[in-house]
Amino acid sequence: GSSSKSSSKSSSSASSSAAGSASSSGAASTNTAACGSKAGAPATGSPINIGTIDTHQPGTDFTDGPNMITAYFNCVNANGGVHGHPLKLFVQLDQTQPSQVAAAAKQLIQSDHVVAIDGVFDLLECTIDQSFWKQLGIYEMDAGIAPECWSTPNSAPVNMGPRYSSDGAVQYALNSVHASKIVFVQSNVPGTGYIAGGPAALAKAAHVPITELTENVPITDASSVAVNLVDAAGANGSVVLNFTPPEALVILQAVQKLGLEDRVKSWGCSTPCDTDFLAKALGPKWNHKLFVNAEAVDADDHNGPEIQLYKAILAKYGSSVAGGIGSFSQFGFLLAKFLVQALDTVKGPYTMKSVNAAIVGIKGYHSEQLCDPWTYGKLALHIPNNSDYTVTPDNGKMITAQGCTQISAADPQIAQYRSVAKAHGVNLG
Amino acid sequence: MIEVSELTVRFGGVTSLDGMSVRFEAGTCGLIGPNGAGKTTFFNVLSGFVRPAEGHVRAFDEDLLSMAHFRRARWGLRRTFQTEQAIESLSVYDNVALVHEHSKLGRANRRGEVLDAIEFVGLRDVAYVKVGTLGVGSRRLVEVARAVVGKPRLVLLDEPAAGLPDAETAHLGELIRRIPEHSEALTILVDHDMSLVSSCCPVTAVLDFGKMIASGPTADVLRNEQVVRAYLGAEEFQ
Amino acid sequence: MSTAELQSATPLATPPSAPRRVERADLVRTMVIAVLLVFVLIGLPQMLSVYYIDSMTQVAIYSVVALGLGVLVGRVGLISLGQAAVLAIGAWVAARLLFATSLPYEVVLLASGVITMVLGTLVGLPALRMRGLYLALITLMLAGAITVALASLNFPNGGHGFSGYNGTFVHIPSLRRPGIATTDPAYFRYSVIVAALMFLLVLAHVRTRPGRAWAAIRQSEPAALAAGINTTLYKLWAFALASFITGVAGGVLAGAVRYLYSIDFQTQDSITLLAVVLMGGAYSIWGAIVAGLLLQLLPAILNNAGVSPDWLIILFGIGVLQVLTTAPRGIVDQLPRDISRLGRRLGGLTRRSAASHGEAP
Amino acid sequence: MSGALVLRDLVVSRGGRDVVRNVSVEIAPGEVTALLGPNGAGKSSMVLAVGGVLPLKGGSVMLGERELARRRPEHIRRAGVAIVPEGRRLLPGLTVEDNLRVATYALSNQDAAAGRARALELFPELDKRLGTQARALSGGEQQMVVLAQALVSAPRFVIIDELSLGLAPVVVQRLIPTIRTVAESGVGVLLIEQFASVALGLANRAYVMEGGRVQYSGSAQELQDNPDLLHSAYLLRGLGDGGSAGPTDRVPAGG
Amino acid sequence: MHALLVMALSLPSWQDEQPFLVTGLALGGVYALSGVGMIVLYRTTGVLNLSFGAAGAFGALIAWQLINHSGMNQWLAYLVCILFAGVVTLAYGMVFGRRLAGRDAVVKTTATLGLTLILLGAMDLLWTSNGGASRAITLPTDSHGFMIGQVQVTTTDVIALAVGIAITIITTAFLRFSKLGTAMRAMANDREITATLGVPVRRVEAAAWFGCGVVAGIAGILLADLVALDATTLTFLVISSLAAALIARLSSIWITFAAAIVVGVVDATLTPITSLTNYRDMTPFVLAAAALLVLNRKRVLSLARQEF
Ligand SMILES: Nc1ncnc2c1ncn2[C@@H]1O[C@H](COP(=O)(O)OP(=O)(O)OP(=O)(O)O)[C@@H](O)[C@H]1O
Ligand SMILES: Nc1ncnc2c1ncn2[C@@H]1O[C@H](COP(=O)(O)OP(=O)(O)OP(=O)(O)O)[C@@H](O)[C@H]1O
Ligand SMILES: [Mg+2]
Ligand SMILES: [Mg+2]
Repeated sequence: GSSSKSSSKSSSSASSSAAGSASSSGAASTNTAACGSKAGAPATGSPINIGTIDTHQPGTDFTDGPNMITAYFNCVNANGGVHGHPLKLFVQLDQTQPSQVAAAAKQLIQSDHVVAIDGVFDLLECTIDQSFWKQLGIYEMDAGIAPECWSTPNSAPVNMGPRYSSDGAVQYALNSVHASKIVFVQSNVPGTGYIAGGPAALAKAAHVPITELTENVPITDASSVAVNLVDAAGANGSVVLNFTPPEALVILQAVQKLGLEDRVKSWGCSTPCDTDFLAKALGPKWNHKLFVNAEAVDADDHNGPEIQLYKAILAKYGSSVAGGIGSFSQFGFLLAKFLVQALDTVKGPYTMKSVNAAIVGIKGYHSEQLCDPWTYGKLALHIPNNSDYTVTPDNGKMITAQGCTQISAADPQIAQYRSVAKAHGVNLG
Repeated sequence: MIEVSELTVRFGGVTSLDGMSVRFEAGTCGLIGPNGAGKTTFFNVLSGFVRPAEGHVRAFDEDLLSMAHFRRARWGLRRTFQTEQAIESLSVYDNVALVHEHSKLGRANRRGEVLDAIEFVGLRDVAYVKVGTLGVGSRRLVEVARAVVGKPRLVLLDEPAAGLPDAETAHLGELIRRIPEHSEALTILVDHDMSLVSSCCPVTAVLDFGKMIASGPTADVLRNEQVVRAYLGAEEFQ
Repeated sequence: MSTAELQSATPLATPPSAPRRVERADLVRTMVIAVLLVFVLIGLPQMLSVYYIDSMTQVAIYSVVALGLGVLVGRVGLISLGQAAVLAIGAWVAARLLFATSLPYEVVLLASGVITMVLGTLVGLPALRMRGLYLALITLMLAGAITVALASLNFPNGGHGFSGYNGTFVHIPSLRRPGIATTDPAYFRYSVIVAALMFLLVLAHVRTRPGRAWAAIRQSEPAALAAGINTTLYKLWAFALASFITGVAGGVLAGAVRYLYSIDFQTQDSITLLAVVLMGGAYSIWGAIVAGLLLQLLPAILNNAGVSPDWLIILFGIGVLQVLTTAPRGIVDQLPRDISRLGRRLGGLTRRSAASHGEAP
Repeated sequence: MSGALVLRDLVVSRGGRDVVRNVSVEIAPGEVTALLGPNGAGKSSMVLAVGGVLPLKGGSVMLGERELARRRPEHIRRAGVAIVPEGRRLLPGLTVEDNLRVATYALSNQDAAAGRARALELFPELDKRLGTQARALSGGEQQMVVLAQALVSAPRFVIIDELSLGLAPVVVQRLIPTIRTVAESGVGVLLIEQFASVALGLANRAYVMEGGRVQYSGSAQELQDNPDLLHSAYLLRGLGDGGSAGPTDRVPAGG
Repeated sequence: MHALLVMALSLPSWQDEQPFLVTGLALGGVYALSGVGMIVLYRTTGVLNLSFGAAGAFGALIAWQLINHSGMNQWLAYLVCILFAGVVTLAYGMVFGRRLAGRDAVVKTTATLGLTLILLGAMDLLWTSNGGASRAITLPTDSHGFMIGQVQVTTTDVIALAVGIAITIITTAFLRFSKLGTAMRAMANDREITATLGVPVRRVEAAAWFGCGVVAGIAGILLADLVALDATTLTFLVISSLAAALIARLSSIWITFAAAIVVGVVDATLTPITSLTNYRDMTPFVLAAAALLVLNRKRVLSLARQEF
């Protein structure tokens, strides 16, 4: 059995910050009040424990996600909680070691007694813990990378993930740029091999030749890579990158340095390239030359009530969100919002069973940040975010190049999801 | 008995041994010569660290040079080094046992024979002490013990008394004189201390510029004019 | 090392009866170790949460890896900066066999040990010509090359062909564990037993002929040769032994983590491995366990306390510098001295208090 | 040149143990001073401490008015005190030529060339070895290099630990008049030597050290005439206890 | 045989290889810069400074911080970077380098791994790649350049190669013609003895450490521009230079230069060969391993005591 050792790790100090916010008043608190049911009333009931597992290692830090969830929870707790119950997030960090990820899951369940898993931003977690969650009847909500995040019954992500985002970028090159050839390049980090399957299927369906390349990361000779990509694509081809922002930037800058932007018809990139930083770092030559698949709206450009709430929470509770506004905290916000919305539907005690029943029952939750409403459902696989849009740099900013578009069902995984979702009664746009 | 014929060693442009020929019969023999004459090089050839360009060495009717270097110890060749090489992290006992267990001798009597060698050099009291904690004199004795343990056939001592004061040199000399009776080995002693050499070695050979310039009964050799000129210097020894 | 060792040596006044005493001390030590082992096997899993059981499993595994490196570094004087790559080979082989066959787990462990031994010795073969800095650097180079190769080749994930890797899987199957040790506490015990066997294997080497031969080689190769030691053989032997136990550790690791990724075997890991081995004490068997604890338990504790893993790296860096400048024989050498001083003081206290109790009428 | 090199009350600790205890030695310019003693007496430790290589725990090293104790080795060398540590410590990876060049680092190019020429005059054996790496030299040749390094660099005081170590008798004989000439030119020489006869033959004054203390000091002649004196100093410590391993904590009588 | 044939057939043409040659030469130039910097220190102190890359990376990140968050003039920021790397390396040398001076080369080298780990940890702590944020240093010279035939060559490429050549010439001349050069080599052999011979060892070694650090800083900025501004990447990029230094047996500066260029060029020109492209990062390892094995054919027995 497990010891009764109390863990003093990075759980949200919900009560203290809730008390703090109660005394402070003003514009911010009225803005953030929308996150809870009773504005300004701190939650005092027994806490509802939520767990998450996130990658945090030298070079890869995904903690902005859970930190944003904690910020959201603090906001909720200061404004009535969930039926008076405060939310408490237990965060387990890992260094991409499988054993650690497995141990973290057990720690959350056995020592921290969490009732749900929400907000997993991790490189491996979906793969490793799937069978454990299934065994316990837990339905996790995450923003993942590992294939199991989308291909298993007990996981549903808010993000689109590298494969379907790459699909989107390739789809744009095929349908909108009309490239006569696709060069799809990504890192050869293990476990990412499955991604190329989507772009390959799309290109095949369009009868366009596709070359799939992998590069060792970190990239140490970006110029060589750049030249190689341009040579491979040819003047009427498109190059589509699927890398993390630093790697993508390194390649695109090398392209720029060597003056190769115009040697191909267009450049494409999966979601990670969707940052203003990249737009700024690249010159105006890239305007309408680079097309980036965007999974969620650009928070800087939008100002609906949800985005306003997001920014207000970030300002008031999000001091630990190091990156500020960005896709990690946006997804963190969404994961928290959907969970709270689901918890609100629970009648009676918050047990693992009742809470997970509510989570798996999520259907058609709307968000300003996503193209389609979000649904969980007892499905064999979950790709609830499968429709998005495309952005392009425009003098230092990313602007929309194409509005919401469904990812092509030429990718067999998407086709399979659509058929099971349809059977489940999910309305897909 | 060891017979060396036409042994030549070259290092790049340097000829350290130049057609050296000599015969050591039995007992303790001295090998002297000026600095850089090739004495250590000769020992290195015998132990296999240096491959000669030409020449043969027959020891007890076996071709020594065709043997792999580590096999020579098994065969019965032992040596000490000009820069002492006792193994610091092991005890005196283990230092000696190490040599014993890599020789052809059986393990049945190992402990006895090892302790016997340690007793022989007079280190019984510190037999289980780590060599690293011992002083220079004792370390040299450890090397001697390693050289005489078991049944060596050929013992090579390279300046064992260098840096030892008179009293300890005397003790060492006594040990060297008793090696033949202790283990019946042919012993070759290199040293620049003529009193040690003449007290230990009935016969002595002299090497100069890689060539033998004299050999025979020690007293005669030390009076040899050529030896006096090349090695001993004018006034010494009468 | 020579100066350091001399400095740490107090002027001895060892009584001639030392060997007898040593034997008694040996007996006591064996008993203590046995009790400790029984506690670790039976008591520990009851006391720890699953989180720590898993990290203790890792400690057992990495102790064996550290032990292998310790044999090379501490015993023979061969610095290897490529042991993480050797571990990766062991894990790769085990994973391949686990997916491809239904052999008993123990057979897989043995096989991965033996195959890693062959490969490790092959690596050692050319490396035998060099020592010191060059050997350290060539192993670093080889480790780097193996890392790059593994990144391209990937770890087996149940696919077919030589590499056993299928990149298109949207479902990655996990590696199996031995039938008798499917749960985490059971697998922990299993790992400890395997580790204990590896320690015994090394002990059997270190205490006997090869151990003495290695000590001779470490100090001076010519002296070793002159003592009749086949230095090539014994150096290869050390490489073989270290690779074997590291290979077995790789096999245990495969079952412990159940999913293997090449990101878990970076060139940098070989460096941290050397760092902790030096910190623990490369000269001692206990040093290996300390190294294992430093490498696996400490991160788990810090992680649980919410301390950034970057601090751990900094800590290891400071540790290496501290150990190399002030305590070349590692923590295990310093700690016992401090502890025995403490023990003596405590012993004095209890004896005194016992005496006063006895005097009381 | 005036003023002696005065070592006063030197204390040197090694491995947590005082191996040199309150040793006072005076090295007069223009003279040879001998320092004798059994293994482990602390002679070499004292030399290293004077040279700034080992830390001095106590005492002073006065060169005229200048305090040299606890200065760095290169300062001490530049002040004119050259040491030859025991054990043929040369620069093994450098050629003989470069070994000599480093030794004349502080001299002008002209003086350096002269020094090199003098070294080869002193040890003609080295002439053919100039391009050889020092580690490949024979033991005696290495000893010649370290002696040359000290002698060619125009020191005011030389301290030589084990002058004749590994040298052929003929070389030692050649060295004796050289040392004498060096001393006569005004240099103060401290000789540590296992062949007592060699050292005492050269020296004016002599010291005998045992167990880290000076047990005798007086004229070299007196020691030479009364070998018993020397032996009584040596034998205070009993023979055959395994060199320097024996406990030296007992405070010997006298001193 | 068959595989060889296939490879030969898929070899890219000279025309295709040209751009790769340019990038290879630029990278090779920086590798040479680093390699020579490391060798000079090694020949002086016997330390193979494995923290070379980390010090440069740290400096480059500081420069980035100053430029992007403090609005400092970029040239000033690069100067700060170079000084930082110099000072960190110097400080290490003065504190630890000196205390370890008498130890075996492998111990001294291992100790620099300690510094590497500290710098690496600190960099990750201070500049986490949070949310995948990326940083870059773009030298103004990136946007200048010229064409050779079809190939774009930037001024940065030219500078990289030129700096590599310059340092090679300067250090060779320095070590050959100054007596300081001999003194430096003497120190690597035995610092104590060199000091007793009257060489001002502290000054000489301080100069060597600082010089090494400065070179690390320069290399850091150039590599941050040419490769990427990423702590781990830059820290371990030192392995390529290390390979070059090893091929030169840690002694010849010219061979280091040549080997560095070869490593850079081979690595780059393998890119378009599809069957090898993913393995091209093994170039430094393979070249160094092969060179060491060939060069070390002759067995040397040394009586020197080894540490560990
Ligand atoms: N590896 C080598 N490379 C070049 N020259 C060498 C090498 N080994 C020895 N020599 C040279 O060979 C000659 C003989 O050396 P050796 O060590 O045999 O002399 P020795 O008779 O033992 O002299 P000593 O009495 O001084 O020890 C010396 O001149 C030495 O410089
Ligand atoms: N590195 C060391 N660490 C600890 N103790 C040492 C060390 N070197 C020498 N000693 C001890 O210091 C004492 C004095 O040694 P030192 O070498 O100075 O004597 P010595 O008079 O020069 O003897 P020798 O005639 O053997 O050269 C000895 O007891 C020796 O054991
Ligand atoms: Mg010799
Ligand atoms: Mg001495």
